[in-house]
Amino acid sequence: MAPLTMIEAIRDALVHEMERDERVMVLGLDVGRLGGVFRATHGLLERFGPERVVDMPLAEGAIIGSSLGLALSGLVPVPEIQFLGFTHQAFHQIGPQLARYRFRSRGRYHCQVTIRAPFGGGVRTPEFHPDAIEAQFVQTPGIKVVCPATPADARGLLLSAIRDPDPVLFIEPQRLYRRGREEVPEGDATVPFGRLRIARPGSDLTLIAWSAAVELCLRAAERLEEDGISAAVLDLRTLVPLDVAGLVAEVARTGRAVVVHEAPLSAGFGAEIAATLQEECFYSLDAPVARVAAWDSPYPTGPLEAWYLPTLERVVEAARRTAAR
Amino acid sequence: MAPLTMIEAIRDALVHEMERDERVMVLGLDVGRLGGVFRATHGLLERFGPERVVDMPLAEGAIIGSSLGLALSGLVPVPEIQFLGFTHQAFHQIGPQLARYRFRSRGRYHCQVTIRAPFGGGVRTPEFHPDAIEAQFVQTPGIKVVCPATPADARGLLLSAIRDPDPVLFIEPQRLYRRGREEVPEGDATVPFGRLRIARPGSDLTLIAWSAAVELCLRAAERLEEDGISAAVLDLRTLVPLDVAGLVAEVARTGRAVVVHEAPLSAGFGAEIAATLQEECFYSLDAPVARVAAWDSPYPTGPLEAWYLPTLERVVEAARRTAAR
Amino acid sequence: MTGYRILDPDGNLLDGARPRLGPEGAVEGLRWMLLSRAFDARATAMHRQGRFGTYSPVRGQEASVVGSSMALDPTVDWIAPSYRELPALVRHGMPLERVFAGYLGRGKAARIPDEVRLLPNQVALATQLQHAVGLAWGLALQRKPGVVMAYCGEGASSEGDFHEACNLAGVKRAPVVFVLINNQWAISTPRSVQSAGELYRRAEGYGFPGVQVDGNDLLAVYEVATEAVERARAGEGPTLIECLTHRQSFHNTTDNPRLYLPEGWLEQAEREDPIRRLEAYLAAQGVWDDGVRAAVEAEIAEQIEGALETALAMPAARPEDLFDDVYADPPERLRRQREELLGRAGD
Amino acid sequence: MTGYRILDPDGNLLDGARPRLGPEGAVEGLRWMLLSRAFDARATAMHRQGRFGTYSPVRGQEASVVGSSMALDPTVDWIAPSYRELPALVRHGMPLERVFAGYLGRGKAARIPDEVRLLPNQVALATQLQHAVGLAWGLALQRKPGVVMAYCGEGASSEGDFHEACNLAGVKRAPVVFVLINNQWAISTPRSVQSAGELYRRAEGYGFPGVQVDGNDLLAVYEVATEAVERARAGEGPTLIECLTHRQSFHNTTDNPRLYLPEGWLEQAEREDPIRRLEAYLAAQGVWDDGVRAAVEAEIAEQIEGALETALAMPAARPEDLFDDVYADPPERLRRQREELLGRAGD
Ligand SMILES: Cc1ncc(C[n+]2csc(CCOP(=O)(O)OP(=O)(O)O)c2C)c(N)n1
Ligand SMILES: Cc1ncc(C[n+]2csc(CCOP(=O)(O)OP(=O)(O)O)c2C)c(N)n1
Ligand SMILES: [Mg+2]
Ligand SMILES: [Mg+2]
Repeated sequence: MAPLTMIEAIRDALVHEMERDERVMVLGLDVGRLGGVFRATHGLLERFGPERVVDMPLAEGAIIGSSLGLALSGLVPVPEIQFLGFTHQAFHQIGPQLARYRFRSRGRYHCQVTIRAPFGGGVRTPEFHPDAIEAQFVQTPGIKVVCPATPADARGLLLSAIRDPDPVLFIEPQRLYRRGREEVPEGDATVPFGRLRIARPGSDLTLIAWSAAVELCLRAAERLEEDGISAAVLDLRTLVPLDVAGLVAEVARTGRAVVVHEAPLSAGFGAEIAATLQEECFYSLDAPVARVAAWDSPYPTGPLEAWYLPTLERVVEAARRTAAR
Repeated sequence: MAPLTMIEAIRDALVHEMERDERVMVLGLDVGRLGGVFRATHGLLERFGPERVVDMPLAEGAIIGSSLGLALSGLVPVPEIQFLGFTHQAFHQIGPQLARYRFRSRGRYHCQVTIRAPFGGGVRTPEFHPDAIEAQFVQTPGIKVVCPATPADARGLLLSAIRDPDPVLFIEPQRLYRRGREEVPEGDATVPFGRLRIARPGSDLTLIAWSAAVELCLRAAERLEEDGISAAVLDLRTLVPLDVAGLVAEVARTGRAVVVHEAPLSAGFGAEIAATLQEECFYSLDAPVARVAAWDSPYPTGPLEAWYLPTLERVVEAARRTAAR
Repeated sequence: MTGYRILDPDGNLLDGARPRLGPEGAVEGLRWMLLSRAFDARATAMHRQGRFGTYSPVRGQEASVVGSSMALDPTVDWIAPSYRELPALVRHGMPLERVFAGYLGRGKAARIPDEVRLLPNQVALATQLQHAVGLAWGLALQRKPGVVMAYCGEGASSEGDFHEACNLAGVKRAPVVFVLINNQWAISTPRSVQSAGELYRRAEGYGFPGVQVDGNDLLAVYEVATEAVERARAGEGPTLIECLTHRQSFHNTTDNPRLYLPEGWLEQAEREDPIRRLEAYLAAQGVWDDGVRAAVEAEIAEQIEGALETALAMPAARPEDLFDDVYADPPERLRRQREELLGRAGD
Repeated sequence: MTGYRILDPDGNLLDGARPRLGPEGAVEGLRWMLLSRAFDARATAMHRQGRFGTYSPVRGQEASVVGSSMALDPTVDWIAPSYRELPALVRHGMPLERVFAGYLGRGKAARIPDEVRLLPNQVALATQLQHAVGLAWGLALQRKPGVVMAYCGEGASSEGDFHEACNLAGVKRAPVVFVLINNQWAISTPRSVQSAGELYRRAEGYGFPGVQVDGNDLLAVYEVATEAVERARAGEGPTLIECLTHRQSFHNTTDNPRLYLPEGWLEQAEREDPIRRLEAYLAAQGVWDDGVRAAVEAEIAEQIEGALETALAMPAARPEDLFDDVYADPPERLRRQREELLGRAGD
């Protein structure tokens, strides 16, 4: 395959699954004629017709709630929520319904549903569009949370998500949609859940991230190399399931870790990483696990986001501090 | 004042504030004639009339969304959501609206709104009624999260909440509503936010909890005393603002801590506590901060909850393990 | 305001009315209604003894629940219940012993059998309407037969989910029938607080028919529901049926209606009792009398006690139940938690 | 289907129509409409230069926005906007330079002045309707004068919040006017996908009147809105007004309607242009001609450029803005974060 951007890789995964399994359908706002506000579903309507590529009335609760019902009927819906921030409108249909339906029905039913949603900052979108609320979904057992950082992972993880018999929240970093191209494995090359990716090896310190923050950490690692600090970068890929064993193995080796995320600090998923690491490899840690995150304020609009999001400087500084302890 | 149960203390706080400030009103499902499903608002309708004690149509989004508007009009609404699990139906009106309205309006508006909601397990309620989802609200900057564990704190913190110019989520442990009575300070005796309470002093180890889990920790501390382990019990009282300084001072003293909560482990607020402690007093910790929580599965119904919630045994065992490291 | 009616409150056929449900069907319906009432009594007693979880009696609204569900063919149609539709579930194929097992907290024993086209009871009000629409639309997309009947109360109809579900159903012409059981109360909240409008008229705004029916009249409910199911089956889309009825009992076993019911309300409601009304009608038709009643009641009592006994012999909930139906392929962390608990639970 | 109308598309008074808005008022309305269109053009140009945030033009729907808001008294009434009502905000008292400041990302400079009864623009569709109802109800409870006008699109009307807000407004007879601007599109999604029903008819189900009006006819919108405001002011409760109009431009500056607009749709929409229609009417009334138009347009251009210049001179956003309006009394942790950033930002 020619090198693909992330958005192309996502589209390719959707096409591949819709060809492979006629139960797969996509639905959401503007996914049909327009092909999605980011073109993730471009061309799908023409290819698969309006019964499998469905423009929905403007109601996130109905998009998710009806996806649950569509799954019960035997279909495999892949709903798109236009931006992750608008999953709030459907929150009551995600954590307490979609995620729990297998449990509530004592295994009689399951919901093979993959919710796709773009999120993340750095592209000056209006309010709610960048909100990084992934941690809220980790607190709702029954759903998996998947967050690719590269085109290849986006395709491979999306195949896994659509084939997973349980609901998956698949969140896509809008900033990286068209950032670069890479060779993407073709065909049925799934990427399994629960196995982190070593985005860059390193021996002094471990930077831990997911989604767009992985790229930030890679840049930070380069900068740190100039200082003579060898920083590994881990891409978690999936928050649920979390690759605890992989994390522990990597961090035990370096004894130092920094977690980086775009969500506000307090109760962000970075807290879970730090808590887990200090539980699981307390005696190998030479320094506290540091967290670099957005501040505990709402995502701002306009130029303020440059001060709000974790910056290269903040990551590098936290890493230096951690390496020096 | 005669000793009060927690539900009486809450009612007393509501009456006190409604007497003191005629802008204060309560609204929600069944808060009027019935006086609330737990009787928290019993007698208020008769005393303050149907304009200040309002039975609402069955729509949590409207209860919260209209409270926001009522606040803009100059009133001080104290909406009740019948059970915390049903805040999910209003999630889009809480984090992204109520909590952010000051920020969005650049300080032109603020929302003096206190959302009261019972939650927590141990009383065999139906689905959603016990769900402990407090951590999800810590990720929505702009709102405070308050969780009393005693009648006196319930009254004092509720006074502070209602008087706070910003929105407060005030969550009440249904299991403790009528568990016992205690002397409750009268009048304007507010309890400030952001100051933890030392529920029991101790020197070997610190148990950290909030809401109903405080009582569990107190029982665990008694049991531990029999083993010769002196366990302090901290009651956080408020998750936002978090008393970081108080936590650090206490845990630095013992060097060992166990956090206990009723929410599932992953990304629960216990993660924030563990992460903060290892950041702020890494070199005073003699053992990892342990977490005792519900499992990463949905809250079950019926007899299963006895196996789901943290038990005395699990807390004691985690404390023993932590003390022995 | 009573809605569409076939029988008057004393069980007399209205002038010119020709019931679609014959005497045999009406007797069957009456039997389900009596079973429902007997179950209410048994469940309430079990709760009082601390042996049963929270229970919401059907009392008063049996004609609405039974009459609507009798319009369904359990071999192809589906029910998306709320939590107050017991006889509909049993008629649709849910074994009575499994219903008991659920209230007894017997875990997996309460599972809906694979061949029964029934969604689990729903506590989060109105959420099930969205699922019902998705299911109905999905059946239609796959050219599978089947109509979905979704229940909710008049309280639940104030939730946003009601609107979103009805609106989508209209757009997709989904084969779904919304049965809104307006029993005048949402816990302590009266109908008048729920809405200033007529509930059935909301359907117009979604582009499909809305009907108000006397929910204490089994024959009327059956007829209206049957027409709605036929429309849905013919691809003509959804219907909203508002059943006007009364909750003659507490909201659930933790509620005390004396705190809020107006003087005389209950007596008034009981005067419109759907069972009394149908019995009078069937007696006039010559197919019902005290003897038949006694025989049917004895049979029902036996059925209920038998089912309860079976349920009591079913395996209890086990700690594994906390983990086994969370995911098909659970995260490693959850597996470890399971081991931790089972180690402990095995102690 | 055009809704209530006073002027035909060519600006002729319909037989027997007696507009409530006199020529002077209509000229004022036209001026706001022209200002709106000029702002659209300026904002779009600024966005293309990378100097402006995302902007949603009003083009095509000016009569709906201006006509409805002219029914309000800014000294007592309130507006709860969505994001496509620019001329209403400015007429209501929001200084044009502050509007510019907002799109320029100038932070605090864009704050709504304390004396202007206006809620901030709302991006989360339909959520503002709930706030509007609470505000209106709260005003009434305090016996304060004032009517709240809340705007939303036909897309937003599919959200659960629309239902919950309308229903509560009906129950509380709140002094609120819902202006549903049906411009036929929600981004790329056509009106037909939103609902199978007529949107204005939903009001019946909530117990208050719903009106459909030709949203390209300033005189008709003004009349319908004025009646609704009068009803609300008199304590008679809410009204839902559906304005049938067209979005003649892109959804916002990131959208490309050529990807989805059907052939000829835009041309058809432009034929119904509300400005052209009103100009024709006012010309026939003898109060408008090319000369007046040129003068008004020059004045507007000056006003816009002046406001833009003022806005450009306003203080830029500062890192403090991230912290200062989160809480009145920020948590210690947030204070420390502020210090951390300001230490850094000061570097
Ligand atoms: C979303 C949600 N909010 C609140 C509740 C609590 N609750 C349970 S039943 C009930 C009243 C429901 O009334 P109605 O819909 O009329 O049904 P009925 O009980 O009369 O059958 C309430 C408020 C709930 N279960 N779900
Ligand atoms: C809750 C929510 N969901 C999705 C969006 C994304 N979005 C922004 S505008 C829009 C279309 C709105 O259409 P309509 O309500 O008709 O208003 P119009 O843009 O036509 O004025 C959408 C889907 C949003 N802002 N809020
Ligand atoms: Mg009811
Ligand atoms: Mg529109």
